[in-house]
Amino acid sequence: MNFSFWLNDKEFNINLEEKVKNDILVSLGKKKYRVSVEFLSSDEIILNIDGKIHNVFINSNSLSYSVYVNGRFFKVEKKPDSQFIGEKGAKPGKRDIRTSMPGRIVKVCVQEGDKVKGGQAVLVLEAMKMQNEIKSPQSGIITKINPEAGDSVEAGALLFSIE
Amino acid sequence: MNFSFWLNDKEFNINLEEKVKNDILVSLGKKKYRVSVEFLSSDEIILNIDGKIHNVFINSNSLSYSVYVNGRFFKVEKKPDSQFIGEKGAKPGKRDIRTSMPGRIVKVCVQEGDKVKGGQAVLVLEAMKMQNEIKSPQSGIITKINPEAGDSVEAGALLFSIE
Amino acid sequence: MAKMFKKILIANRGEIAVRIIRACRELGVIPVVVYSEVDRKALHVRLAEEAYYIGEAVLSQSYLNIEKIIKATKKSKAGAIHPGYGFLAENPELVARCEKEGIVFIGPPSSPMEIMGNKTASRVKMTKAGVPVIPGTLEPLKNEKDLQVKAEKVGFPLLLKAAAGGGGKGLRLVTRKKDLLSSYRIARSESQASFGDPSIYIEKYIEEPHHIEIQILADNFGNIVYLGERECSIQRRYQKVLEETPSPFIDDRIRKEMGQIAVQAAAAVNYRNAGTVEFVVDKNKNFYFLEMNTRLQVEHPITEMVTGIDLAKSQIEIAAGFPLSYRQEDIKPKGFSMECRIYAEDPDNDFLPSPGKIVHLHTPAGGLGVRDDNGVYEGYEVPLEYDPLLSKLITWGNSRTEAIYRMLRALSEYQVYGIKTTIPFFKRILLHPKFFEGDYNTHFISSLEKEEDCRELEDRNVALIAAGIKIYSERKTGSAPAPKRKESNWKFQGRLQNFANRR
Amino acid sequence: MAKMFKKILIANRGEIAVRIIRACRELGVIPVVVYSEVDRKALHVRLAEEAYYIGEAVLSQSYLNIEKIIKATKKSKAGAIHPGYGFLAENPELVARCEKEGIVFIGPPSSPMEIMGNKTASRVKMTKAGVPVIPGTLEPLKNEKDLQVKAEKVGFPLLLKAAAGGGGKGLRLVTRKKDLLSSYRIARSESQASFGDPSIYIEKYIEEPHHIEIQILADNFGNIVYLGERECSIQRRYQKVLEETPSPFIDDRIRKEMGQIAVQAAAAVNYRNAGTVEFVVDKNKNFYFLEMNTRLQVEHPITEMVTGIDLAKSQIEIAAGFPLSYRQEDIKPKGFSMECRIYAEDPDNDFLPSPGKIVHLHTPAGGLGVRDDNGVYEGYEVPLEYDPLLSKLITWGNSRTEAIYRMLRALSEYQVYGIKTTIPFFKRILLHPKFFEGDYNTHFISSLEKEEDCRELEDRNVALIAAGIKIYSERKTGSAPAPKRKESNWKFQGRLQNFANRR
Repeated sequence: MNFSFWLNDKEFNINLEEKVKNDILVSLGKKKYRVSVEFLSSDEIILNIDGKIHNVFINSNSLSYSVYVNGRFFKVEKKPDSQFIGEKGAKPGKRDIRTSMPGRIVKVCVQEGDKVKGGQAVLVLEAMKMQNEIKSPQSGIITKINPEAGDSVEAGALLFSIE
Repeated sequence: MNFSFWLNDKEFNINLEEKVKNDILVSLGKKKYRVSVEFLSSDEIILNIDGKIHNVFINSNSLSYSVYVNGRFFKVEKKPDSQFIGEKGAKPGKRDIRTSMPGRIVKVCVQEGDKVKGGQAVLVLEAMKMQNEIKSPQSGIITKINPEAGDSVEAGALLFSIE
Repeated sequence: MAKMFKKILIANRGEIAVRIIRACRELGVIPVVVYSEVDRKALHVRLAEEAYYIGEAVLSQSYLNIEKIIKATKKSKAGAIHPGYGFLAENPELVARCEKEGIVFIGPPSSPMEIMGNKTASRVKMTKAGVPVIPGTLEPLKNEKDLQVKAEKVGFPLLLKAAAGGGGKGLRLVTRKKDLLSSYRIARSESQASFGDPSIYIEKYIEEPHHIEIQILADNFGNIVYLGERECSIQRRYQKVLEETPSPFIDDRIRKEMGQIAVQAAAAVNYRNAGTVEFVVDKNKNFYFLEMNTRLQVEHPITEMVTGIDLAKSQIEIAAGFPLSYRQEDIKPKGFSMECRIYAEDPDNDFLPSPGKIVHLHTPAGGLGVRDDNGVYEGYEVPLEYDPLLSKLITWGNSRTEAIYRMLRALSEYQVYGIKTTIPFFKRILLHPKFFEGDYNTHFISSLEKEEDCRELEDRNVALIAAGIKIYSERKTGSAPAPKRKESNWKFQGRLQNFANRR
Repeated sequence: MAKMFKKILIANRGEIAVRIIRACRELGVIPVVVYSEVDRKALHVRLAEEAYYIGEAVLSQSYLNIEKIIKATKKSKAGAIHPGYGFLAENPELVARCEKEGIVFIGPPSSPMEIMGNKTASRVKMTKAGVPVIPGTLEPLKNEKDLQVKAEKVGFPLLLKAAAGGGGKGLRLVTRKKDLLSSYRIARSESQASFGDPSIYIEKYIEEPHHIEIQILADNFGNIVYLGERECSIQRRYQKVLEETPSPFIDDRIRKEMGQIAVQAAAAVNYRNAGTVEFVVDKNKNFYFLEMNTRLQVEHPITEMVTGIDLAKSQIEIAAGFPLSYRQEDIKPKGFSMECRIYAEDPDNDFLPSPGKIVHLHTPAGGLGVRDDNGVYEGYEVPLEYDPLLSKLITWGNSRTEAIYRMLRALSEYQVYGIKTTIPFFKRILLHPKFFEGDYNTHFISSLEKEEDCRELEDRNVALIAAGIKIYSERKTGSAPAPKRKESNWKFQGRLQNFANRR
């Protein structure tokens, strides 16, 4: 079977061929691997790749796989563009920045209409007793800032939009 | 709500009344307990009984609950007679002894028709590299011995019957 | 007469509450804990003998609420309160309340706690007691003339600091005399703008500073001992990250001197119980009193590992009225120990907090010389509301090199899946040549560059193969995606990652 | 010249394979493991860097199969084999094969292994080397006259033992001279019936015996050191259950004497690498050579805890050609350590094996002086096919009392749900007044009565309340019974319990 994945905007093609049960020949790009597979649960896999052991934790949603390998995290995308979850009908170049963590907005550093650079702090969010600057992912104009200082925000809430 | 359980052939009546969510007033015999409940999973519960913490693991089948409390194991029966799983139409006094572990029969110590005492070794079963004497639970006559020395037996297999 | 407590109430949570539960059990004392709404399933609750609910997650409603703590203590009939660190550990009000209620507070009396809690008062007291403090002015500068005179006395480089200040506001480093006046004026106006008070004082600037602290124990019979030092210079944003003992920077002569000065400092305030005297040490090994922490430290385990003395148990024994069972000459530290603080933070994304569910946990506390003081378990949901310290991983070795390699082994085995942790960050520190040679000061982490990791490419390929295996097995068995319960957490993680990638 | 290995193949499984993986990683060596069919998901596989499948669970097809081990070693390009304990650890054939293939065997050469593996040969060799052996006849008795003469020489009480024997068959304890002849005749006929050989020899009967062993290390340069003793008298059916060091029975003079004799024994056979000389010690502290174990012992960690020397790492360093980095006078054991062997056995039902799935696991290796060398994880299915050792729980203390209380704390925290373990059994040992005072010998466990446990009634009520809560919550939410996957295991356990109750 053939599949395509994207990781950091790069496409990878993978082919799997099961030799005997749980013993799979994998081609990734030009390289071939002999992989023996043990599922500990639906999420937890021991992979023996050419004799080398890897403890992998993997979980999927409709867009991507979240994979932990040897303590390192990777996000493997099912589609090339799933990295940016734009609003419906979003114009190209427009981005909505959402919070991944619930927390409290300590400070709003810029105003709607301001021009910001990539990496410039837009908001300060407090979570786990620490203050975190939420920075703009790109240069542009802030078209919307949703919360005010003092607001509590839920995970997934829109923080600001930039164009 | 009222329930009855059996433990070591003794009946216990228990009454539960939920005061607020997860905070339950329990009557067991003449004693009353204030119980706060946290389910970690469907099997794993933290019980706070009158301020005292108990980590409980509990699982049920149709006949009983298997409960681990502070590292100790209890079998709480739903019916008074479920302790003895007799064969269908078993005569009173007749018992079928089954193995709880798969293993290998090393030795058969008695023959069919032999009179044995309670506690007398009937078979020797090897499991986990250790030999275990399987003893008769009561005095009586061995009416049947199923496996022979050298046989491998599965968990649940009939070992012998005594009457 | 000394008598061990029957019950102790632990007014804390997380790994330190677990640590104290263990100390209690080893002394035959019943450990009682309190917990907030979000801590109903916390490990300290699961391991306690008794547990009392004290309210909402908001600190003022639970762990910082003195009345609720006192109430729970009385209800449980505990004879003493152990405050752990943080929260109420250095709050003289709780100590006073305990004294009034006839409850033993496991820590110092309120008077030394108050003195040491006040920066100016402690500086004055220590100066009087012959303890060296950082040279500078104790009072704000009167005027520009006063500035010139005092600056000349302290010498350059020096720091101008806002008396009302903090957080770097109104702070100026002056390296040359000719910059003094202009820097002073800027500092004043900044201080005025930030704190409404233009007062400035002078402190000597310590070049290439080390943070080194001395552990002391003091009983109720006038016996005070020091238990060696802890090198705490590996810091990020003034937070300790990794501690070790002995310090690779100081020698036995300085070690002994610092120990004796620390005992002197404790004696000067009639200190009792466990305490830590913090020093800043300059590049010429001159040391100056910084502050005294009047409680058990997060990093206490490394001292335990080399001395064999259980500090948490010692605290309880002292509070129960037992004298120290050893004298200074009996304390002979052996070997080398270090501690890594494992936080729920993403080291690859500016240490963004990473709360959430731990879906898989493997801890490495087997083999010789590895200890894992954690406060979590597989399936536990790390709450957003509290400090993100998950665990303290501690190793001991016959040599510093052995302790480092053992730490690397333990870190390589430590698996926390579902959330991000600082585990990968420590590998970068430990393998850095400067750290390995013991040649570092408090500037170390800020100068640490992210190095390329040769295993990253290999792991990336494994991740792709795993994704292939996953989709293949789903197609083959026609199995549905993973259960809802877990997915929600993973979605959360996915979002977090999305978010982090953008920054 | 000494050079560390790049890779080591570990020819074992379970906790000892995990122990050696850790030693490898701390030395920068790549750990390679092998696994059988039922060990596909074993912890030693998960923690290894490389793993090779070698066949069915049957030992002859996997862990005892020398050809397969050699083949995997060559395939992985490992430079050495570590055999662990058990399996091939004391098999001279593997050593010879390694020598032939140019693979380093991490253990002694084949010659000392062969000598020590033979009961008669080792007795003769030791006697010549001036090592005391249990008095008796080395050859079978010729006739009844020979019996009288030799018995007189050895003295009463004595044991008559079948030369071909084992398992108590043909064994007779003779306490008085007048029983000698009749006992001899019975022993002969029993021996004939059991082994087809009536030969009998005499051994002095040791009253109130202690099993005490000495750890030694020998490098390739003629340096041999001893690392103190281990008291192993807590045994059940000749299996060690709990070990401690130092022994509460012997004093420093005997300790030193035994150490020196152990070194003498090792030197006499040109021993190399780690080894253990086992002695039986009588009530008057006379000690006699019993046997030498030519490998790492299960109980090696307690020696590591008091000496600070990593024995698994030392084994590898010696095998790689490094000289010992310390001399006898550098080895100064500190404190007290003990080990409890946690087995998957039901102590309340005659130690019936208890394989199955571990549905919940909490290990207690936090706090000072606690170490848990286990080979399992939550969700792991303990296989039926192998030794039921799950974990070795080790504590260290400044005093023996501290080590005991620490062990009790650790045991109280150790939770293994889903299968039965020997954890509750240890509480009975540790709290027994005789054990607490250190006054015990190898008869201790057989004389141990099951004591009433005051907590049992309380826990029973908790179990009933839990059942009530469970059914209540199911009724309320209308939730289905627990998932199939888990239930099957619980059903299995239910049957096991049923079965156990009947015995």
